[in-house]
Amino acid sequence: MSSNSPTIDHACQHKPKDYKRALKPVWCPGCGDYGVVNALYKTMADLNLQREDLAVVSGIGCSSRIPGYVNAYGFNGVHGRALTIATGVKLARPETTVIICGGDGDGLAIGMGHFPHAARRNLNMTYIMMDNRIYGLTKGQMSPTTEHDLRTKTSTKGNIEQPINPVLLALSVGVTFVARTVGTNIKHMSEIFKQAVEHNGFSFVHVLSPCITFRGKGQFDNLESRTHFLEPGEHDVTDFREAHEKTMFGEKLYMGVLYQQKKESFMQRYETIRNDFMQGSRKTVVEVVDEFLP
Amino acid sequence: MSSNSPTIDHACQHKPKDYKRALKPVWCPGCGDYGVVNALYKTMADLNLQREDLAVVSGIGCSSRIPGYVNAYGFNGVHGRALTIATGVKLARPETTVIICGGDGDGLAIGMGHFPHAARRNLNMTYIMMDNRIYGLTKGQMSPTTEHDLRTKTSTKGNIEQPINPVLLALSVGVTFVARTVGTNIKHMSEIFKQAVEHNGFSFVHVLSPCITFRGKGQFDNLESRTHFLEPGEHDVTDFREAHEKTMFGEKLYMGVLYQQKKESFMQRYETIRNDFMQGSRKTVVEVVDEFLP
Amino acid sequence: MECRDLTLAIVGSGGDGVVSAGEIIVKAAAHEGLHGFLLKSFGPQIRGGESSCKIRLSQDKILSIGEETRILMCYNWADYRRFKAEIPLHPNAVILSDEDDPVQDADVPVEFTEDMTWIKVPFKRLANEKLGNILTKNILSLGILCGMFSLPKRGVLDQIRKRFGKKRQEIIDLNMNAIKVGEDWVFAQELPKDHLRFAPYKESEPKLVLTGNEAASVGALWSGLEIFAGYPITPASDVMEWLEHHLPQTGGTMIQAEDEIASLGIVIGASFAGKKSMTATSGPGISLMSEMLGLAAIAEIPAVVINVQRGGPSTGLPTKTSQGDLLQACFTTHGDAPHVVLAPTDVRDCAAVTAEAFYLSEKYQIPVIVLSDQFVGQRYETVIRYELLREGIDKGYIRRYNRDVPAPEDCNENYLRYKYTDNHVSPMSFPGIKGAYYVASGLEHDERGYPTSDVDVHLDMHNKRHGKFEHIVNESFFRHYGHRDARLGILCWGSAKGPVHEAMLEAEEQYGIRTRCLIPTCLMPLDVERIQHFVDSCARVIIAEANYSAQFYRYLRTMVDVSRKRVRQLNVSDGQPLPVDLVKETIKEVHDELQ
Amino acid sequence: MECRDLTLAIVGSGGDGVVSAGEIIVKAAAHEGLHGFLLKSFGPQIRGGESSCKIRLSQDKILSIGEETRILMCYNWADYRRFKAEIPLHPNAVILSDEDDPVQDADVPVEFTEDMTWIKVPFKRLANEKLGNILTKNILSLGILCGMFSLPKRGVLDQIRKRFGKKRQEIIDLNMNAIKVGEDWVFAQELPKDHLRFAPYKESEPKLVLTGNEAASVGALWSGLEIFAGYPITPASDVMEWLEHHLPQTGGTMIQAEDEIASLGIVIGASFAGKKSMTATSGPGISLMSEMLGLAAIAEIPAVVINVQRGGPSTGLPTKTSQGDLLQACFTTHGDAPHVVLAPTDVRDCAAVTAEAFYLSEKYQIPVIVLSDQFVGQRYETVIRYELLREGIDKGYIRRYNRDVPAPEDCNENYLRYKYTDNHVSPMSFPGIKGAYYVASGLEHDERGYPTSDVDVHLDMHNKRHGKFEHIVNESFFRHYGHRDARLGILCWGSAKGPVHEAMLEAEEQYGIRTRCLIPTCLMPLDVERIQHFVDSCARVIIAEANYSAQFYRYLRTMVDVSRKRVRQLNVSDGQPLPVDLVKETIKEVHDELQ
Ligand SMILES: Cc1ncc(C[n+]2csc(CCOP(=O)(O)OP(=O)(O)O)c2C)c(N)n1
Ligand SMILES: Cc1ncc(C[n+]2csc(CCOP(=O)(O)OP(=O)(O)O)c2C)c(N)n1
Ligand code: SF4
Ligand code: SF4
Ligand SMILES: [Mg+2]
Ligand SMILES: [Mg+2]
Repeated sequence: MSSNSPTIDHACQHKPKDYKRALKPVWCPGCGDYGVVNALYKTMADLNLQREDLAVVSGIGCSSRIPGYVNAYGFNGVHGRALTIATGVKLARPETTVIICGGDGDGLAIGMGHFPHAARRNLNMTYIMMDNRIYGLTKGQMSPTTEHDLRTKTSTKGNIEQPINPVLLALSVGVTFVARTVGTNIKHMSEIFKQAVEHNGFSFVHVLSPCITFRGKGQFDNLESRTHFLEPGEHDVTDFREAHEKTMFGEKLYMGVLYQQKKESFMQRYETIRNDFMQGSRKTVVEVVDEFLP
Repeated sequence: MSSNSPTIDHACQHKPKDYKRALKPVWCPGCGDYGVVNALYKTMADLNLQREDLAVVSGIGCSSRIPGYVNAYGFNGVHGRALTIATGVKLARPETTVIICGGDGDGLAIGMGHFPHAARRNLNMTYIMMDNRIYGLTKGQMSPTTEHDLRTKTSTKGNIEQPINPVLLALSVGVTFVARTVGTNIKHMSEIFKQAVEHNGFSFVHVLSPCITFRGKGQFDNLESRTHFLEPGEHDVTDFREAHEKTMFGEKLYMGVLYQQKKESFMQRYETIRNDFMQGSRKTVVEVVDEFLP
Repeated sequence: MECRDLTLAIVGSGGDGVVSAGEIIVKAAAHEGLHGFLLKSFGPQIRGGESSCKIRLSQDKILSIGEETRILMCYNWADYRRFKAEIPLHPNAVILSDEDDPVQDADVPVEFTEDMTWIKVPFKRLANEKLGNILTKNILSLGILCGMFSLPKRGVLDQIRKRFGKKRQEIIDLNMNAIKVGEDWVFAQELPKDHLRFAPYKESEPKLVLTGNEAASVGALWSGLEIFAGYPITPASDVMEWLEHHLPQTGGTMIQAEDEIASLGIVIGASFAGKKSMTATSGPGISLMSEMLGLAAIAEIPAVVINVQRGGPSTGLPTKTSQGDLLQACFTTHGDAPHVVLAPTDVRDCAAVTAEAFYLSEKYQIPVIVLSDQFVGQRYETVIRYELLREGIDKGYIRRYNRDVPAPEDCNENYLRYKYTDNHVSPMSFPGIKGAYYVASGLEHDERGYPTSDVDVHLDMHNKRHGKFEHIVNESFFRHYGHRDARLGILCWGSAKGPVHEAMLEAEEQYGIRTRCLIPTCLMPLDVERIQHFVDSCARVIIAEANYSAQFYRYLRTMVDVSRKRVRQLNVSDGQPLPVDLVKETIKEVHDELQ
Repeated sequence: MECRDLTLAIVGSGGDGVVSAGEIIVKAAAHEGLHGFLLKSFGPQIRGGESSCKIRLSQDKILSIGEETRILMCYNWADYRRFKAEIPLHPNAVILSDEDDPVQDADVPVEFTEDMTWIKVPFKRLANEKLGNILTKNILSLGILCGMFSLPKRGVLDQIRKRFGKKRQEIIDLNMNAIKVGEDWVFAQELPKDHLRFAPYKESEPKLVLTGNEAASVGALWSGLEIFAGYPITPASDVMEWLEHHLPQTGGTMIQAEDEIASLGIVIGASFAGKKSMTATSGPGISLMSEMLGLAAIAEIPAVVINVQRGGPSTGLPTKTSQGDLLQACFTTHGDAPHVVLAPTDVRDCAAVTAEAFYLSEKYQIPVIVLSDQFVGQRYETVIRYELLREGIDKGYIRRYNRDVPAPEDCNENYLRYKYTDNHVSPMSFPGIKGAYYVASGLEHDERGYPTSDVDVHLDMHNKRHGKFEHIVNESFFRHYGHRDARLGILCWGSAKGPVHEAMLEAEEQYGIRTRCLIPTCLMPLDVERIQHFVDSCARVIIAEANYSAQFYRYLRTMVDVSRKRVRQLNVSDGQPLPVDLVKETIKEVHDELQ
């Protein structure tokens, strides 16, 4: 019951376009989020996910509009609470593939409090953070990942706070699958998304997804020279120390899976416990009521 | 103006008891929190803090009762929001020494969302987390630091979540002073508290403070064999990588200052920016209004 | 003197075992088929501070804790001082206190009347000397109570056996012996002939003993609860702690969330996924859930939220009761978001009303707040086993509902999640159902669920969401007591029922005043017509509740025409349940004014 | 035909420069001393979607945007279709549309009447051919407007100079030239003799042009704001963005918090430390602040919270206006927590009422919510410079207050932070003051601030906190309009004032109906007597507001006796301001019923 391995129905092989909903995105032309949603369609088709067993959950922000563009179940919740809603969906239907999408503001400002707990639980779901280092939807205020010294609408003399490193944070709170990719590379993205969805446990993918309107053209171009796409075999994903090294200290900005750990998921554990509680059979309400007889 | 170095008035040397308020603690006999508050009195006296420039801020929990027992300004706020209130106090009066106290539940469950942002800002204040790995005040439910598999009132078959490592979390979000100490060692605690308060920026002290009532006698006794008190010179506190090593991988549980970084505090930066905005003199409201003339 | 109905208080410090003594008595009574009622109260210390129990035992149905205490068992006068305001003594009270409590007789904080009896008992000495174990003090006290007042001794012995059943035989024997030591001490005393005694009674079927929080949890299980998410908070944590094992035992899942926002987020997510879901909290938690509640309202997602009210504002008085969150329950979230508010009136009702919450929530796809409180949520009450759920079923107000799902032929690209329908409810799809995919959202949306800012659609959707109220009102229930033709009416809500009903009975018995009372279980939406009719057909109306700002009175006025002249407001806010005497005297006053 | 008062709408897509054209016109008019009013509206696209401006220019005071549009300048019919419901046309409207908009004439989404004039203008062609730059299209349109309708051309030229002042001379020249090209095109046309023109006027002192959000920020600065904390949210972010530089310029500190809970936490902390502090948000943010608000109430800490209301529930309609958060503002937090709710009625009032919020908050040590909305918060209005703050000062309703601090002789161990006093306000110490240390807390506390669960102290403290209301009511203000002796009364609140007042004037002019109107600035606590008196002295009362569930009507009824029969509810909720015509026709209807 708890197996989250995507339902595969070989009789019917979906194509990327099968996951596309006929609704015009509100995004600006050139927004990085188009790439992310396209990569998602591809991942879904690659895994041939059945749409009745797929739910995309988000908060509020430009990036959080994604569920609206996926032809499956979706929840465009309130700002910062996507992980809580997704947790509910997964607890209720462990057979559903749950993908959470949202922005840096949504996930790391107002939603920060939920991320470490999603990690600790290790429910089998995938969190894709579309990081444009700005609040897009509200038109250009600094976000928790905005670079130090950068000028934005709310830091006109430069941001005096230090940005969060989302990947480092994910490692430190025990996420069992941590990866980074970039919104301009659909192939890489969809490959990483695929591994993330296939991971048994909570997976986190950090996507650098540019905001053309409030961060200008080529937002991440200056990072390109530092970017390094990890080759298969180049990095031992089970090495926690090495994952830290690659995240914190390198001159290089590594793209790919940085860390992966095998661990029972929340539902697997809970089911063991539930069986233990039930001791063979479900109690009826009458049995429960009779416990109140003195 | 922004210097947070404690106000010292040599004319009048305070003693620990001067910081003690005549109010009987509600704590259980044997609670670790007695030690923490006593260590705090000692630190305050060592630094001869002037009580008018001292504010102790907390949320809700057994540990959060501390402000009530300190004879200075205090704020016993709502559950999980101590850091936000403390931020306001410090912004308003940079000359005040601000000490935040609270529990693992207060700080890492409901209050989790505020900790990384306090770190990013690097306001000059000290956060003392009294970690008993349980919700004390509400009588024994599991907390975000409760050990895996441990049985509590809300995990009667064992906790299925992974605990947070508060020190690792602090490092990963950029706290500029990170230390660990233990509630049974008043001398060590007060020494660490002193360095934390003297640090220019946001300092975090993780205190293992036992809950005798819901975690039993000698809660941390089993850790004793692993505990290692860092000697002066033994550890380079400026080495971020080494701080991680000592936090994550060691067989040993290190006590002492694990990391310290020199960095301008929020108020120092903000004052530069404010001066830049003012360009020599404060604008009057009339000047501001006249900007609306077309 | 024999009484069919006795009030009793036990007061002491942490180690005295006050609470377990109290629980044993009530369960013993229930075991013999008697009615019981128990309130606990604690001082500020986390553990080991002063504690007290108020108990009522009766051969008839109990409505409230009863005003004055007939029997006070006090281990320590210093502790009693703290509770004095909460434990007023009857003019004929019998007081048992420890013979060597250091307080001087003159300093005992009791205003003795002639008719009171004060007996000094060697609690400690008996425990130490006769039993060699100070911890037996509370058990031997039970022996004293049984011996002196004819309390249900068989039941007490039985409870002791159950309680210590898993321990060594010596411990059971020690405690059994303690009862005997207590009794023997009583037999050695010379008691006045007509001294207070519980009247003889015939044993009957054992009754259930449970709290309102437990009853609410049972109601939820009965309705088919599958997912519970919660965050600890006094006085609501009991619900989560009870469900922690009972929910998986019955096949469901309970999760402790990181805060209350997450609790409700999880509930909404699970309900979106088609499972019946619930959370429970108290005032501060409800305040944090305000935004999420609006999300459930606009996305039309069922969700049940129990608020076990405590004293406010803010952290306030976490262990005291209050009815101070009514207006919040109705209006906490922004922007004209409709949701339902129900309130149970007693322990049994906690089960029935929680079940009703699920029924309405699932049927109308709307979030429901259940306004319980510390008084009803944490007190122990006896309930007839058959009545816990069954009675409500007979009366039609306990029902189950399984959500409407789209018909198979509607499960395609044209599925309209928010289709306009006659009763404003649209069949709701969820993950697992093929074809009827949609996106739930907090943005305004059209019938398909697509975001829109079209002004007309917005208005239509407001109409759809609020249109459900009309139908819910038609399904809503009232409790009513008293005489149909009485000119003096009382309106109250929630846990105020007990004290009000008792006061009505007393006023009739004592002063011959006939009254009637109407209590809506469903506070929002309100059956305005029914209440208007009640108000119009009374000469005067008392509106009674336990809060500071007369919230029910004000809330009623938003829709019901209740002119200030016709009404007597009775609202008390001191962390205590509404006092029966106060209600009774108010009835008398208003009645006299009417003459 | 000459008009002293003109309404105008511009509609187009992202690149069309619709909004800057609109702003230039209004500022130009203000520059010449005219009155102006501007509303913007956008489609759902984040950037580059359809946008529109509604503008009103007048030689007299403007109360509202005006119902029907006299002049429509439409770059693109497809865009207009989206806004059609928001931009109804006057029967005599003049319509300027692009000559090569691909829409077939028959498909143009306008119900043409005989008296409308439709002129096709070669906007794009002129820009490309005469100016070689399509970006000049909006500026040359201004030339056309000036040439055709005698709009304030001098002002427009001046605004262009200012706007492009920092760019190269060529750019300034290009745009100046664009005006000329537009005008020349007009002069080449043959216009009917009596075609629509703005009546000649005498230039006067320039007026300020600002939004309600800016005015509120000015009011805060004037009151001595030192700390602002906020989290971005439409339509309130402007306040934070404006203060980001203006607050440090005047010596204060602005911080962007991680969420709304933190925003209010910071405000409360800063205010505890003795500084005037504020935050601003919209519905979802207020919902999240609910718990913190209760903390400020029980700890008696001043705090000002601006709510720029938008359409709900939940995320709802983030860019549309609403008055849907009134009941929330009054009742959002649990447990009988008293706080103040004020509402500004127009842009200038945003300054005055925000200042009043600080006055009351600091004087009574109580949190204050200012209920602004998107309609008043984001519209541009002209304000006479002298009147922005000054006028209120003359009338006594703009005041500053510096918190009461304990006298030096009270700054010692016996300092009572929550001392009972006659007006229930106790001198408040803060860090920096020697001797008068105390702990602020969300727990119930005694006069010293020590936690307590004593039932009597709890009641006394309730009385203390709520007792302030009596004094605040005595300081509260009303706006009133119309004829003292009119039998038909109108009650409304906040931004409904503009449409209501305009409708009153029109109803009098058109139908000769005399009315009067009362608007409380202070909604909680409410001066019940004054409103009761108003209601009692009218034959009928209309209660008008822009929300779905008649929140003001219901709120008034909680305390004021307003029988349903005497009242006509007028509440509209479609994301738009209250329509003037609807109010006017309601006045007529109710008036006719009265005959
Ligand atoms: C409670 C609440 N606060 C604030 C907002 C306003 N808001 C909407 S989206 C957003 C931030 C968007 O930034 P991000 O999450 O990074 O998404 P992006 O638009 O950049 O993709 C904010 C502050 C809201 N909708 N709800
Ligand atoms: C909003 C809110 N939710 C829940 C509570 C109940 N509550 C009070 S303290 C506490 C947790 C205490 O644990 P911790 O912070 O670890 O402190 P400790 O008592 O262990 O020192 C909780 C859940 C509350 N007061 N407010
Ligand atoms: S504002 Fe930025 S993030 Fe939002 S849609 Fe436009 S480009 Fe994308
Ligand atoms: S419950 Fe635990 S943490 Fe709380 S006072 Fe008692 S020992 Fe200390
Ligand atoms: Mg972003
Ligand atoms: Mg703890």
